Amino acid sequence: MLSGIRRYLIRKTFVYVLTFFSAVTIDWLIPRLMPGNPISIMMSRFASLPEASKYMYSYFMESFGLDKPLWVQYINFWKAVLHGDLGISTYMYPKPVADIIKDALPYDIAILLPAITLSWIVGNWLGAIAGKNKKLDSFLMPVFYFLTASPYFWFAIVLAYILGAKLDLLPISGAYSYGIMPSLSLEFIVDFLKHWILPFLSLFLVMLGGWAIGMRNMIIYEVEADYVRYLEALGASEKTLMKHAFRNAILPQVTGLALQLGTMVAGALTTEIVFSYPGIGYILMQGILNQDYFLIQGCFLVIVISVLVANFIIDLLYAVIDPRVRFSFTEGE
Amino acid sequence: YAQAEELPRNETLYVGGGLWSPPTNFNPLNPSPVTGTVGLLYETLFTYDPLKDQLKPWLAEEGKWINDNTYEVKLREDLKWQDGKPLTAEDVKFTFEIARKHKGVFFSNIWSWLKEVKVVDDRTVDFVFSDPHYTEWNYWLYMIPIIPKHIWEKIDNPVDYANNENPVGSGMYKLYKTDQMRCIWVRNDNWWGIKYFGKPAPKYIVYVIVYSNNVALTMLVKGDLDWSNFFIPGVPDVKSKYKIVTWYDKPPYHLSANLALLFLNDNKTPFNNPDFRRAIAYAINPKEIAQRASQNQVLPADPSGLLPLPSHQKIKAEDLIKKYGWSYDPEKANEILDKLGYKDVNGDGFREYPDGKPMRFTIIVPYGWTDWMEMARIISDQLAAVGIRVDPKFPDFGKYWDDITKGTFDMAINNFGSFISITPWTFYNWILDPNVAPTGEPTYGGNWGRYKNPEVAELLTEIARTKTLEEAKPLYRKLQEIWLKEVPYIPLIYNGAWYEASPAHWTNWPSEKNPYAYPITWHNYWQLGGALVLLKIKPVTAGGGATTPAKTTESAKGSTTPSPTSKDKGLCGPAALVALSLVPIVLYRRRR
Amino acid sequence: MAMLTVEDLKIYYSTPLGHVKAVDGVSFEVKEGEVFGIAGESGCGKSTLVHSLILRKPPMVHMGGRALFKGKDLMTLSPEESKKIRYTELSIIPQYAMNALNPTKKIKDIVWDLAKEHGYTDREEVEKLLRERLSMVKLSPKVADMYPVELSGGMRQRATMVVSTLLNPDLLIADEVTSALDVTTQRVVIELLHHFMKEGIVKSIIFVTHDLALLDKIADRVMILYAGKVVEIGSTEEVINNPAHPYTRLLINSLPRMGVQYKKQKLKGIPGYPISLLNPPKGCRFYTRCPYALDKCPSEEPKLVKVGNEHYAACHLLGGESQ
Amino acid sequence: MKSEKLRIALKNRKFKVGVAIIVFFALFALIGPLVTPFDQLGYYPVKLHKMLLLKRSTPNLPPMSHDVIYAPGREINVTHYLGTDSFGRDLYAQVVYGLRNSLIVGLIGGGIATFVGLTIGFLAGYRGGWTDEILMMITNIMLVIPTMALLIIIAAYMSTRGVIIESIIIGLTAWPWTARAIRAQTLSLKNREFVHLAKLAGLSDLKIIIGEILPNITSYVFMVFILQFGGAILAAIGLDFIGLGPTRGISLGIILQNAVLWNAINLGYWWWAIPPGLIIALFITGLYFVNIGLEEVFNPRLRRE
Amino acid sequence: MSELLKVEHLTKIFTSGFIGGFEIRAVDDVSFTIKKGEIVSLVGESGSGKTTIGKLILRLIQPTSGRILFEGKDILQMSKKELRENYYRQVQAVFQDPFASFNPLHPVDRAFDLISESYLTDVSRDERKELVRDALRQIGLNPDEVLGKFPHQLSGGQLQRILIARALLLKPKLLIADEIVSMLDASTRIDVLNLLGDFRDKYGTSVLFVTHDLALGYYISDTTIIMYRGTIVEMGDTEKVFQNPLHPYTRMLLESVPDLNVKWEFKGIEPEKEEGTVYSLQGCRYAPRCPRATRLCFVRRPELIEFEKNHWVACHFYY
Ligand SMILES: Nc1ncnc2c1ncn2[C@@H]1O[C@H](COP(=O)(O)OP(=O)(O)OP(=O)(O)O)[C@@H](O)[C@H]1O
Ligand SMILES: Nc1ncnc2c1ncn2[C@@H]1O[C@H](COP(=O)(O)OP(=O)(O)OP(=O)(O)O)[C@@H](O)[C@H]1O
Ligand SMILES: [Mg+2]
Ligand SMILES: [Mg+2]
Repeated sequence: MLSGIRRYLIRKTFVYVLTFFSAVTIDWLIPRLMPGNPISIMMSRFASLPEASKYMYSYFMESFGLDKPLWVQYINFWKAVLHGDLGISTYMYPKPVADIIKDALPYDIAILLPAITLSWIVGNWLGAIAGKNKKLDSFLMPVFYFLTASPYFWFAIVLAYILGAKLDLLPISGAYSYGIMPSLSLEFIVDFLKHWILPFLSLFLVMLGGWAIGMRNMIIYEVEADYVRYLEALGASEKTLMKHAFRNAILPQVTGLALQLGTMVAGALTTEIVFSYPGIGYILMQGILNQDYFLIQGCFLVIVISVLVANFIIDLLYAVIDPRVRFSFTEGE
Repeated sequence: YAQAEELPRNETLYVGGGLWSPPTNFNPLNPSPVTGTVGLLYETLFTYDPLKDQLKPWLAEEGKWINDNTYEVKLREDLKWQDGKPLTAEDVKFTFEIARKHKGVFFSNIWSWLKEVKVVDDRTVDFVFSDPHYTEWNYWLYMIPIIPKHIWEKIDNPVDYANNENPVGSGMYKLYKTDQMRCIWVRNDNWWGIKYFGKPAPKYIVYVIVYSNNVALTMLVKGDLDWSNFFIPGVPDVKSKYKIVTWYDKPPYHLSANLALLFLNDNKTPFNNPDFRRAIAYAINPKEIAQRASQNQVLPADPSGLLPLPSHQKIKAEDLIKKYGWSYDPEKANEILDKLGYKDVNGDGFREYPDGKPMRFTIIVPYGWTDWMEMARIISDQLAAVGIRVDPKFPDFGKYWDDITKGTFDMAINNFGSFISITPWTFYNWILDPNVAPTGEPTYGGNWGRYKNPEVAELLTEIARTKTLEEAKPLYRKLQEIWLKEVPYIPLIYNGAWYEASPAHWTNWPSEKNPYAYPITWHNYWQLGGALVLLKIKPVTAGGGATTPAKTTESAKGSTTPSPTSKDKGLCGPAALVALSLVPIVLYRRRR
Repeated sequence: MAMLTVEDLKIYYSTPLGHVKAVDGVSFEVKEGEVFGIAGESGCGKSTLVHSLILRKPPMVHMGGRALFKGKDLMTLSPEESKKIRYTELSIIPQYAMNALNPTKKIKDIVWDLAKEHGYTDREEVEKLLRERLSMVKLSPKVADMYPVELSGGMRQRATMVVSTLLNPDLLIADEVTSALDVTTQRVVIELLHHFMKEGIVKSIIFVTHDLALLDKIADRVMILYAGKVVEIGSTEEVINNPAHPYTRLLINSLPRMGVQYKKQKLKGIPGYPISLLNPPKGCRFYTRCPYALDKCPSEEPKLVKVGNEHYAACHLLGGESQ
Repeated sequence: MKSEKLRIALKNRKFKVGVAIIVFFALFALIGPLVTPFDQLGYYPVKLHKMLLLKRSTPNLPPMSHDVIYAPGREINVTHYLGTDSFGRDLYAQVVYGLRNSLIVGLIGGGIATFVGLTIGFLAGYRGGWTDEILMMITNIMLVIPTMALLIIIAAYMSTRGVIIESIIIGLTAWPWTARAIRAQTLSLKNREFVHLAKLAGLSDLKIIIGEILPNITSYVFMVFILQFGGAILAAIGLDFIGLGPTRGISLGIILQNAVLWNAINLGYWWWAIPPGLIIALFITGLYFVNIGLEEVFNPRLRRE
Repeated sequence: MSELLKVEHLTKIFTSGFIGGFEIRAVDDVSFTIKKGEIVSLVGESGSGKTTIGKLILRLIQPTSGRILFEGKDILQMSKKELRENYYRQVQAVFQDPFASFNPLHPVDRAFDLISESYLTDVSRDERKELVRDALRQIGLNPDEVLGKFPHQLSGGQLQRILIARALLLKPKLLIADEIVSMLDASTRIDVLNLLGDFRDKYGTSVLFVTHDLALGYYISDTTIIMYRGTIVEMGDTEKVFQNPLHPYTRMLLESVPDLNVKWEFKGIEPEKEEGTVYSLQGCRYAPRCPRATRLCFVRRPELIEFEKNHWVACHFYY
């Protein structure tokens, strides 16, 4: 049995490593295949005398190693990455990409982690309710659909308008008041939470719709499954039936969660822009617009790694919560 | 459980508009560090006041040419760094020397005409030139920040040094804290300048990062933002309601900051024909552009393109403009074009080349720069009215920049190097610098259309070497004459020095009526006036001790939402729409 | 003594096209201590009949008749009462026994969830019982701690049977538990059922199948259904050896048995196909396939007549109006 | 058989509601532009000796306002059903044309995603073996790469983008889901006995695919297409909003982007910011309704009515 | 009678996944022959590899090793084209699930259309139609009742007959009939079996009749092969195998048949054995379940020996 799990892990690990390398390579290559170069764009931001710009251009091309052939750059890239060096940003020159990400990432985590997990939990819960209660279903389902059908940022705009601008209940910009110093004090935490609510809510609600619908459909399938019929025939109560059905219905949702992480990180981008929330999204966006190879690479590396890690964790988790995975790899077939 | 540190509102100034990404770079040798690095933290020898067109001593007490090749700067007494060490002539010398060694320093090209920097005594430095560019030198005098030798001499590569941990400058503010959303400066109470200039009023300056100007507007009207250098659409609409201060109370509301021009590719037929260019100039109506695209927050440009600020106005030759200039006159444009043989032969409403081939151009503007996009569309319309077909195109900035720098465009709008400076020479040098790479290779001047005229080249070098304005004036006249006759590019509008201030917490803002400073906080503009504003504004509530953190803007809350329509109407509209849209869903529910 | 008495039970399916009369006036008795077999072709209403005793969900509707189980009419029982009876007194082994256990729950948890519903409070006790029963069917008691996916098909089948009978139900319904199995597994299932009876774990069994030969092995009495109606009912011996109804006869004759070889003796099936239950004809439902059909068969419905000791059949050939 | 499904479908309320919404907006996009004199950017085109001049109305008019446009020699009375933006451009025209473009993006992008996904899923499922392993590896890589970000990169470096280009890149990054789903379907189908029998009947692989397998997944493909359709529209809206939308023409995302850039919300011009998003949300809700409706038709287990 | 099909040392190993996968020996070193005009029944419990053998013979899957000779020709060497144009003309199949054997989207006619398009190219369209109707009548169906209908409108028995009629149209030399009656009702089952027999009698078609129901195998076949977990444990003339079963497994099987003539005595429940390891067992695969198993049985795989004429068994007991 143990060897089964080990085999499963080896297989998964191999796939992950391969995926990682390919994904990162693609992300490395694509910006470089595009016209233009980061140093040129860097120059556009320097209001200086033409003479001075010329000097700087050649200096930076050399110092960023962009004058070398592509394959050398590629090798250097991996060498650096394996040393934990993500290079220096051209857009936010001379800040190391690693630092940029380190500073921005906590905000993404603060918004995305709760939004994803809570929307997943609440969505599944609501979906299960809708799935078993036909009356509620006919009322809830359109709402879920409307939620998933809304573009993230539009929803954010509407929320900002109603709750932020019109009713003036919540601040609509930044991660905390511009005048407060981050600290572990009650005031700051309250202030932080106030700023956090709107971006969180807009992501949360839109994501929630999707999960709820997925769960609803899964539940409807599951309550028709043989084992539920059996339980029912043996006089189990509605509650027990739902308990069993829910447990099995949630499994595909777990996989869905892992697979959808990448998409959701991107979805956060527009929301961050609407609320000037200082996450990685806006920075990545700027990096792309400024052809900041190093920043793009770094952000991608982080996103890919976190998606892969999350996937891996979920895979492991899956093997734990779904005995089918565990044993299908021990017995054969 | 700790007490949160909240900056006292009445001692804190909230500023925005010059910071677009988390503050990371405080290296003054770098061409684009965080705004305030030069001006608040590091200081220049001189400052420049564009309103009065004066070079004012700052770190320097005075500076003068002691002979044709040597400029001597005398530093003020008791200059000191923020760490208490004295600021001496050695530091000045060091600052310049560093640029000699490191080509990445933004002023390193000076060394192509500077020979050496000599320390005469602690307070005196001599700059010895091999080829003195007198005019250009004036520019550098207020652009080059002086850095402390005792710190920077230990740094290996001063070009990519971020300098974001306790940077030591000489300025009136110290770097206090940075995070993802702002950069906070704290007053340097030991500033050497207090005895010369007084003490700046705000204890803290919070320079905020706001990604979108709608947020800036909200903050401004709520009183959360005191000083904004954002271009904020709609400011005229809400200005009176919220008592927002702008420079002028009437259009254009703002001072001018730079010039947006229509660049023509002077290498391409038919743009290589000055008459053709002139026809285009006649066909374009900058007034309409200013009104439509920029909501009248800017001024239309006159043919000379010289900014409505003293340094430019001083050399402006009105008579030449009258004589050779142009104004919106489509008839005239038609006349010229007809004469040149560009006629509409096939009757499609657009002119063809004399040989009958269809004539069609594009005008490029970066995508997402909505006011410029609108400008491009208006130009396209205006040119269509005289039968020239121009399709507006909106590539992304990267591509736009690639086309512009490589000269592979027909028409483009740009303004990058046309900023106000002590001398119109920077402007002319930027836009007419003949020393450009051939089409297809990037150039980083501003002569995007590759306009070439040997006479201009000569004039530019000569002007750079003139010692006084009087000496330069005839040369400028000649330049203007060429400009007006040849029409290399067409001035469109004077982009504004966007400035909106809230009187909720700070007063005595500069304005047309109280024009004590040029109120811009963008990078490199602190020396032009931003720093002065800090010295002059006053808190509304003079709370000396200010131990109680003033809760933010209780007063401003309530009915602070900017809305021209009445409150309930504003809410009812969307509510009605949402309700309407829910009808099918509700109906659908009913039927089951 | 009758454990279950079904009287004129009518169970229909309501479909957009009308009522499917899957069980149309069926009466029978299941006595305590007997295995009662129900046989018939696919689609004749066997499953409908037995499932209606347990749970009626749309589109299944009860259109008449009673089903008295230990004196209580299963058709009019409130959902709560019905729930209480199920499992403790009336239990079922489903056709899909191999997949009847939730794959992601341990068997002991499934059992506990069920037992809890029926008023059991001592988990230890229930688990102990489970392990005992597992060993009784020659499974390792450790199976209780396993997930169904860990078990082979045959083991799962046994486990389900153990779960179904854990609370000693009086009446056990086994609906086609053997039809998907190969002969060896089939044999094991029969052995198990026999064992349950012998040990007194269950008092009576209703065994539903389309395999008459199998009924022969286990059932005490059999009932043959055809198109929603009873065609013959009686003790197994009699029905198999002495079938009264033409359908039963033809059916038995069509069964291959050891020693019969194609080369030597050709068996024959029943020609034609069963009728649709949507609009069944008025008369005998087998009439279309019956080689002995009489004139009145299409129009007159035959009544059940006694043809032997406790042996009844519904056919005009057997005459008699008497019930 | 088919007509039977159609009958069931027409009895399904979700399907009907969804179709009604879709048809409504599709007609709106088709016919809507005919009833407005404004062009797609909301300008009023005026002909002046054979040349087009683009005229604007008063900025920031609320919905259903009347205005006068001054053209050389005449005055034109116009009505702005959805008001005007801060440039005096008609919003109704922008919205209808934008919707039209969004639908085009959905159709093409969704179409490409479905097609690529179909091909890859199909190949992987049908060929099996190494083809399957490799194709699935690629698919999984595509799933892990944040495609939205990839999309941004590609979009950002296209010099100019039209609606078509935008749809193509969206389509080319959105297929992995489809591929996985189709592969699963194909796998289960290819081991069906009728496929074996077709082989035994001497049919070539291609004929089997076209004649036996494909028809069995058309309904499924159609549902996938509907989802991809909606997905493509949403992806495009997102791209538009961050400024990577079509550089020519209009789209609902661009209207929204403009609304945000020009402070429509703060200044109370809700008619600029709310309708485009609402239309999108409703339209896609309609799509989802059709999808769930169809699923219920093809899969009685899901039925709820 | 001459040999039609010869299977030699056929092995099929299924592996799952390409990294860290596992193996199943579904068919393990199986050899047998089918003579012309002979009905061979392949009997075994679920999962014993019966279907796999059928599919291997049909080349729907590739064997891991071994040879399959059809009229002396190795079918594994045949090209796709050869298979299509030649082999499948002579070898046809009917499968277990009649509903899955029809494409639900097409009327049942398609089953005929496909083969007549490929193989009856020299016959005119009208003649083809007549041939089809003929074939249907032969198997006792009314062509007007079934032609043009969709599969779901017909019963399993009807569909299975149509499939046989389809095979009939080609008059193949070998018909693989994989559990063709297990999903049918008792009342129709025997008719379908009879059809197979008639078929052979009329056209001399050999049939590989796959089943787990011994009574059916006995009823129809001339030769019987008993399989257990991918290996043949006993084979030979049906009469001999059934009257004198040698292998303990065969005996067990026979005992399990619910025959109307025989009364069962209930012997108590046998323990369920862990079967996960069976495929990797060195010795006899039946050993864990075998009441007579000795140590040798676990160590060495018994070979198939001819116990009497035309009666083979693989059991150490008979060495
Ligand atoms: N949900 C349903 N809706 C409509 N008709 C149904 C439904 N379930 C079963 N039927 C019909 O009711 C009749 C009896 O079905 P039932 O399942 O009881 O037969 P059965 O004898 O158990 O057959 P099998 O041996 O195939 O299990 C059949 O004709 C069937 O088509
Ligand atoms: N495509 C496949 N991939 C992996 N394993 C397979 C595959 N097909 C069959 N097997 C395995 O091979 C073994 C033999 O299967 P096969 O279908 O030949 O058995 P069978 O005797 O026909 O059983 P049944 O009576 O259930 O049809 C089984 O263990 C099965 O799980
Ligand atoms: Mg049944
Ligand atoms: Mg099989």
